[in-house]
Amino acid sequence: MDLRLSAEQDQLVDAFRSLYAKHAPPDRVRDAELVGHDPELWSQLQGLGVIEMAIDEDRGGWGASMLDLALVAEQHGRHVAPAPLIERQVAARALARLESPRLDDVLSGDRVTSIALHPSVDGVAPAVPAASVADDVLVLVGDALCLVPVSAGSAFENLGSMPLADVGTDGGEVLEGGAVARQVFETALDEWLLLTAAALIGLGARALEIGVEYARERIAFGVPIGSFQALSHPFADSAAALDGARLLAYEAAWAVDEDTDRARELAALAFAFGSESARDASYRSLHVHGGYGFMLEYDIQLYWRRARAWPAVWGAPPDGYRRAADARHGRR
Amino acid sequence: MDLRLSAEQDQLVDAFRSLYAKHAPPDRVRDAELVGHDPELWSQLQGLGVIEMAIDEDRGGWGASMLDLALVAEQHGRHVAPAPLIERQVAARALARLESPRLDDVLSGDRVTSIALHPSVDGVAPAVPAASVADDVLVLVGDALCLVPVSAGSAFENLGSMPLADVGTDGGEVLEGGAVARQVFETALDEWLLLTAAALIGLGARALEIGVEYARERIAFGVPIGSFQALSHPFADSAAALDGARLLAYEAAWAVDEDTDRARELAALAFAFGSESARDASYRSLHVHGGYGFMLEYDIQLYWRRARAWPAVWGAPPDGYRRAADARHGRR
Amino acid sequence: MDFRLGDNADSLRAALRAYLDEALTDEVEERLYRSGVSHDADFIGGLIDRGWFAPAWSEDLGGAGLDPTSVMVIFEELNRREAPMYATSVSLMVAKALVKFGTDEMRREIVPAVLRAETICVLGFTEPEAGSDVANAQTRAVRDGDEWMINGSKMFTTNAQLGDYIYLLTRSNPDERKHRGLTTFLVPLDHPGIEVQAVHTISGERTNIVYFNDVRVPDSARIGDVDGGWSVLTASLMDEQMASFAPWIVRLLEEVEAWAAETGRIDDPGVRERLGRVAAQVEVALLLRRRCTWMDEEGITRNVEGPMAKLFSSESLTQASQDMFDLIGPDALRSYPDPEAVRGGRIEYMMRFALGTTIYAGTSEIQRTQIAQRGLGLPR
Amino acid sequence: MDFRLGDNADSLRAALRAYLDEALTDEVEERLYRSGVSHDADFIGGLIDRGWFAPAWSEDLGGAGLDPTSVMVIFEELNRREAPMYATSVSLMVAKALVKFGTDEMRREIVPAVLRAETICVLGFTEPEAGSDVANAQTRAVRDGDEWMINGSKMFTTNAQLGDYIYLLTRSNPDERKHRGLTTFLVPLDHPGIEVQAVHTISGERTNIVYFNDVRVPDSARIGDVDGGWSVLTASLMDEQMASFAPWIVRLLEEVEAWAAETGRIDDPGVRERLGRVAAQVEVALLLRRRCTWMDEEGITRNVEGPMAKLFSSESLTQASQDMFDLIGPDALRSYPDPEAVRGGRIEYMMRFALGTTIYAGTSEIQRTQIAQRGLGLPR
Repeated sequence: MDLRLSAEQDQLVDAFRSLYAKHAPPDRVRDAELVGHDPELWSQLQGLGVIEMAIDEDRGGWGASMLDLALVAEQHGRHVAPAPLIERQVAARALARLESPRLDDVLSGDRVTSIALHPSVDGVAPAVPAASVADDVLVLVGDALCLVPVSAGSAFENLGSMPLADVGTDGGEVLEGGAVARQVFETALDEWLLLTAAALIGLGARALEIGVEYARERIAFGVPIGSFQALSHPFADSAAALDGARLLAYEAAWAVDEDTDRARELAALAFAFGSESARDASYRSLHVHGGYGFMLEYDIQLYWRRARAWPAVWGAPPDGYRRAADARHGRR
Repeated sequence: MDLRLSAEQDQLVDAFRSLYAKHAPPDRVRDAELVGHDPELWSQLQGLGVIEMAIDEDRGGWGASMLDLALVAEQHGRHVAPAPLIERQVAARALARLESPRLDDVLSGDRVTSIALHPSVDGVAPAVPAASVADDVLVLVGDALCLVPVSAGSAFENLGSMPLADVGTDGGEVLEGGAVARQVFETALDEWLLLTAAALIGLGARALEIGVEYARERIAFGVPIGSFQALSHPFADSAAALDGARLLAYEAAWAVDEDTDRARELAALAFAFGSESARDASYRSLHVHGGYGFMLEYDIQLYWRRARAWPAVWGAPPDGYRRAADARHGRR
Repeated sequence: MDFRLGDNADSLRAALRAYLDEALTDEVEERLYRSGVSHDADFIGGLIDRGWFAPAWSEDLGGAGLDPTSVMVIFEELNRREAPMYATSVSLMVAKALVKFGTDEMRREIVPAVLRAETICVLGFTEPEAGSDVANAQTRAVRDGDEWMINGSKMFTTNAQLGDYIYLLTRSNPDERKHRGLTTFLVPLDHPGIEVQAVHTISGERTNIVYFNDVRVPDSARIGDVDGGWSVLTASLMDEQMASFAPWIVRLLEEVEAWAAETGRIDDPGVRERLGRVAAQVEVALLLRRRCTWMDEEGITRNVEGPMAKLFSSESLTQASQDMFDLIGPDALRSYPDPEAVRGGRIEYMMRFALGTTIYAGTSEIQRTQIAQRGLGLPR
Repeated sequence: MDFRLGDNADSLRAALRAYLDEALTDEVEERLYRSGVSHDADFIGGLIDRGWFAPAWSEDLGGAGLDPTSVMVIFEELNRREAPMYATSVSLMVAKALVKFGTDEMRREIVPAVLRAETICVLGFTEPEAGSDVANAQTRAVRDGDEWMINGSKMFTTNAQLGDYIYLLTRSNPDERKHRGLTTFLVPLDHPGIEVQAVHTISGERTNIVYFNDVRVPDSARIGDVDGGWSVLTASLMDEQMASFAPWIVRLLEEVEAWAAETGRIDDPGVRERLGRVAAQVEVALLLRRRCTWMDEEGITRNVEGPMAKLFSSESLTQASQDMFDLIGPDALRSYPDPEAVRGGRIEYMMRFALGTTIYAGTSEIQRTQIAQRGLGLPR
C-alpha cells in the first residue's frame, strides 16, 4: 500500500489550494449565493484546465487520473466554492465516453454542459445541478442519453445556494441509446458520487477546523469551551470519521483508475459515508458556535448548508448504501 | 390530565415492589438463568393473583385495568424478574376474549398457558416466549387460533436466558377461526407489546440507577467518573427518554382501557420507543462500568442482555414503528 | 390517571384552530416569512379580542386568568402554526419580572401597555462574550449620583428594531464574584447612545446586536436591587425552563405525512418506519411538556421536568427534520418561494429553524448538565 | 497512491486462509467456545511451523522477520477467524518489554521460551480501583534488602490460570507523584502467596483476578529501573495503540451477508441499506488500521492514527453487531449451541463480544480524549 501523493499531485493540490484561497474566500462565497455561481472563480478554474484535465489525452485532454480529480474536488469542498466544477467535469467525461463531437465545444469553452443525476420524468429533468448556469444538459430520457439545451430551465432557491434548475427535456439531441446510454449514465453517476464525496470530505474537514478553532478560543465558565468533553469527544469522532472517509474516497478513486470490480461499490460507499461524516462534522461545529452558529455572518453555516445540500441533489446516505449493496450483490 | 396514581395503584405498586425485592434479588435472577424461570417466584406472583387481576370480573377475574398491569410489569422489569408474567397474562386475556372454557384451567392453576407472538410456519411456532415452562400455547395457525399442548417444544439457550422454545403446532385444538381469530391475536399482540414496553421501562430505569450509583462512587483521575460529561450527558439523555417512554406507556395503557382509536398505535410506539430507551440506558450503564460491565458477577449485564432480548422475541424498534404507522395510516 | 385534557381544552383547541385558519392567511404567512420578524399587530389584536393573548395573567392585571391546561393548549396551537408571537411573548415575560421587581411606575405604565400589546420589550442578557455563561455579563453600569452610565453590547436582542424597551443585565460591581455584582434595568430603545444593528440568521429570522455608548439612565430605570440582578434574572428565566418545541414536531409530522400521502410514498415500509419514529417523538415531546403543566396545576414543585421537555423536544426536532429531509430526496432542497417546493418549503425551513432550538433558552449541554446534577445527583 | 497490498500479501493471505480452514475445525471452535480461553497449543504449534507465530520479530530473536504489511495480513486473517491468539500475543508483548528493559537472564531464558510458545505471560496492570487511570496502581512493592514484598490485587489478568508469569505494575514509592513511584516486575504465577480467581464475562471469555499476599520476589525479577515503571509500561502499551477490531467487522458482515443470501432477505431494500452501512464500516476500519501499517513501513511517526483505528473499529463493531441483531429478528436470540442459531450463533456472540472492545486497550473515552488533545489541539 502507498498512501503518498506523487510530487505532481502535491503540486496540483498546492495550485488549487492557492487558487481557492485567492478566488473563493468566504465573502466571495457569500456574494455568489444568489445565483450560486461565481463566473470569475470559474474562469480561474478554467484557466487551470479543470475540463481538459478531466479528459483523456486521446480525446484532447490532459488525462488526469480520477484520484487527481478527487484531490481537486477536496480543495473545492474546503472552500465551499461557488462553481459547478464536478458536474461540468463529469458531463465532459460522459461526452468523451460517448465519443460525441459536442465535447469539442466544451473543451473550447464555447458551450457549458452539465448533467442531470436523475432520469427525466414527464419531460422534465428535476433539480439538475449547475443547470441554471449551463448551455446544455446531458439527460437520460427513457433509454436515451440526450443533450438538451437549457432554454426551458427554471432555477429555484435552495438550501445550498446552488445553481439548480428544472430542465424541460423535449427536443433534446439523442447522443446514444440502449444499454450503452444506461452504462455511460451509470458511470457518470459513479464519478459524480465519488467526486462529490471528495468535496464533502474537504468541506467536513474544514468545518471541523473552524469548530475546533472556535472551541479553542471561546471562553465560558472561565475555561475554553473546547475543554468540555461534551464538545471535544464528538469532535474526536468526527476527526476519525473524516480521516476514514478520505481514505475511502481515495481508495474509490484508485479503484476507478485501476478499473477494479469494486469501483462502483466503493464510489457509493464513499458518497454515503462521506456525506454522513461531513454532515456530522459541520453540524457539530455549527452547534459549538452557540448562537453564532446560525448567524449568517459566521462562515460555519455556509458549510453546514452545503454539507446537507450538495449530496441531496442525488440522494441521502441510505440511497448510497443501497447503491453500494446493489453493486456488491447485484440488483434484484 | 391527571398523572397521579390512585391510592389503590400506589398499594399495588408497593405490594409488587416488596414481592420482587424479596423474591427476585439479583442472585435469584442468576440462579434462574439456566431455565429462565424461578418457580418459587412464580408461585409468589400467583399468590398475589397476577392471572386473576388480568381477567375481567364477569369472567371470574378481578378486572384490573391495563394501566394496573403496566404498573406491575414495570416493577417486574426493574428486577429483570425470571418469571413469564406478561405472556401468561396476555394468553389468559386472549382465552377470556375467546370465551374459551380453557380459561378455567388457567385460573385454577391447573394449566399454564403462553402465547406465540408470530404465526406458525410449516407446523412450527418459532421462539415462543415462556413455552418451555408452559403446558399449552396459543398459536395462530393459518387463520385459526389454536391451543397447542407443549409436548414437542424444544427449548434453546438464548441471549436473555428466557424460557423460549420452538413449538410444533400439529394437532392443536382450534379455538376460533377467521377474522375473529386474527383480531384476538392482534389485540393480544398489542397487549404484549404494551406490557413489554412497561417492563422494559422499569428495566431501563433501574439500569440507569445502577450506572449512576457506580459513576458517583467510582474514582478515576482523582474525581468521581460521574463528573465527566462523556458519561453524565448520555445519562441525562437516557433519563429524559425513559421519563418520556414511561408517560407514553401509561398513555397507551390508558388508551387501551378507554378503548380509544389510538390504542394500537400507542402500544406499538411505546414498545419501539421503550425498547430503544431501555437499550440505550442499559448499554450506557454497562459501558461506564468499564471492565466490570461485562463481568457476569456485576448486575448490569443482566439488564443489558434482557433489554436486548425481551423485545426481540417479537421484533426490533423499526418493526414497532412500522406497526404504529400501519395503525395510523391503515395497512397497505 | 387520565390523559384527556378535558372538554374545555378540546373546545378551546377547536376555537383556536378556526381562528388560526382564518387569521394566518397565505399573505400573512408570506409577509412574516419575508420580514423575518415574528410579530404582526393585526394578528395579536385578534388574540387580545378573544382573550388568548395573556392567558396565564390574572384578570385584574389585564390577562385572561386561564388555568395552566388552557394556557398550554394555546401554546401548543399557536406554535404548531408558528403564529407570530415571539415579540409579544418576550414582552410578557419582561412584564412578569416588572410586576415582581419593577418600580411602581413600571407596573402602572409599562405592564398594562404590554398587556395591550402597545409596548414591546426585548431581552438584553446575552453578550458577544457571554452566551451560556450569562452571569459573565460585561456590559458596565456605573453609578453617578441618581443616574447610571451604561456601556457595552448585547447579542440576540431579537425585535430590538421594533421594540420600545430592553430588559438589560449589566455588571454594576466588577469587584464582586461573578453572580453578584449584576444589576438589571429597563431602558428605552430610542435612548441616545443606543445603536441597533441587524443580525440575520439561517432560519431567516432577524435578530440584532445592540450597542450602548455612554447611555445615561436614571436610577428609576433599575429593576430590583443594586447588585441583585442575578435573582431578578433567575426568576425571569424560570419561564424559559418550560420551553418546548413539541408543537413544531407536530407540524413537521403533519407536513411529512401529507407529502407521503400525496406522493404515494406512504406505501413504502421504509417511509412508514421513519414516520412511526417521528410519531413517537411527537408523542413523547408533548407528554414531557404536558407533565410540567400538570405539575403546575397540582402545585408540585418541578425539578428537571422542564429541562427534559426542552432537551428532548429540541434534539428530536433537529434529528427528525434532518431525517425527513433525507427521506424526501432532492425535492426537499427547494426553499419556500419555489412553487414546486415540498409542502411550501416548510420541511426545509424547519431543518434550518431547528438549529437554534438546541441553543437558545439554554443549550442542550446546559440542560443535560442540569438533569445530570439536579436530577440524577451526579457530581459537578 | 496504491491500495493494493501487493502479491506477497495476497499469497500470504491465501496461505493463511487455507491453514485456518484446515486447523480451525468445528471441534476446535467448539472447544475454544466452551472453555472461554483463547489459546490452543496445537494451533499455535502450526503457526510456529509456518513462521507465522511472531512475524514481526527479527529472525535472530527467533521471529519471522516479516515486513509490517505481512504482519498486518496475518493479524487480519487470524482475527477474522478469531484464532486463539490472545495468550500468546500478550506473551509476545511482554517479551518485547523484556528485550528492552529486562535482565540478561530474562532475555536469555524467558524471551526464547515465549517465542517457542512454551511460556505464557499475562498482564498485571489494571486493578480493582484503577482501570483507565492505570497510573493509579495501588499494589505495593516494598523493598527489603535484595528482595521485594508485594501485596495487592490485579484485575483482568486473562489467562493467569494457565500462565507462567505475570508482568506486574506496582507502587514502589507512595510518596512520589502518581506516574513516578511505579516499578514493574516479572513474577512467576506459581509463586507462594499468589491466588488466581476466575472471573467470567458476558462473551464467555474467562478472565481472572489475581491476589498477592506477602509475595517475596528477588530484585532480579524487576524490569527496568526502580520507580521507573511508567516508562516501561508506556513502551509496552504502544503496541496496544494499534489495536483494531476491523477483522471482526469483516467477519460480522460475511456472516450477515450469508444469512441474507440464504434466507432471501437480501432482496429487501431495507436490508440492503443496512448491509451497505456495515460494508462502509468494514472498509473504513480496515483503511484506518492499514494506514498505521503504512506509516510504520515508511518510518512516519504516528500521532493519533492508532487511537482513530481503535476507536472507529470498536464503536462500529458495537453498533453494527446490534444493528444486525435487530435486522435478523427473533432468530438472532439463539445462542451458539442451538442448531437453529443463525450462522452458528456468531452474530449474537459478536454483539456480546463487542461490549469489551470499547473498554480494553484504552476505553473509547480515553481514545477520544487523545484524539481531541493530541490530534486536534483542544485544551485539557
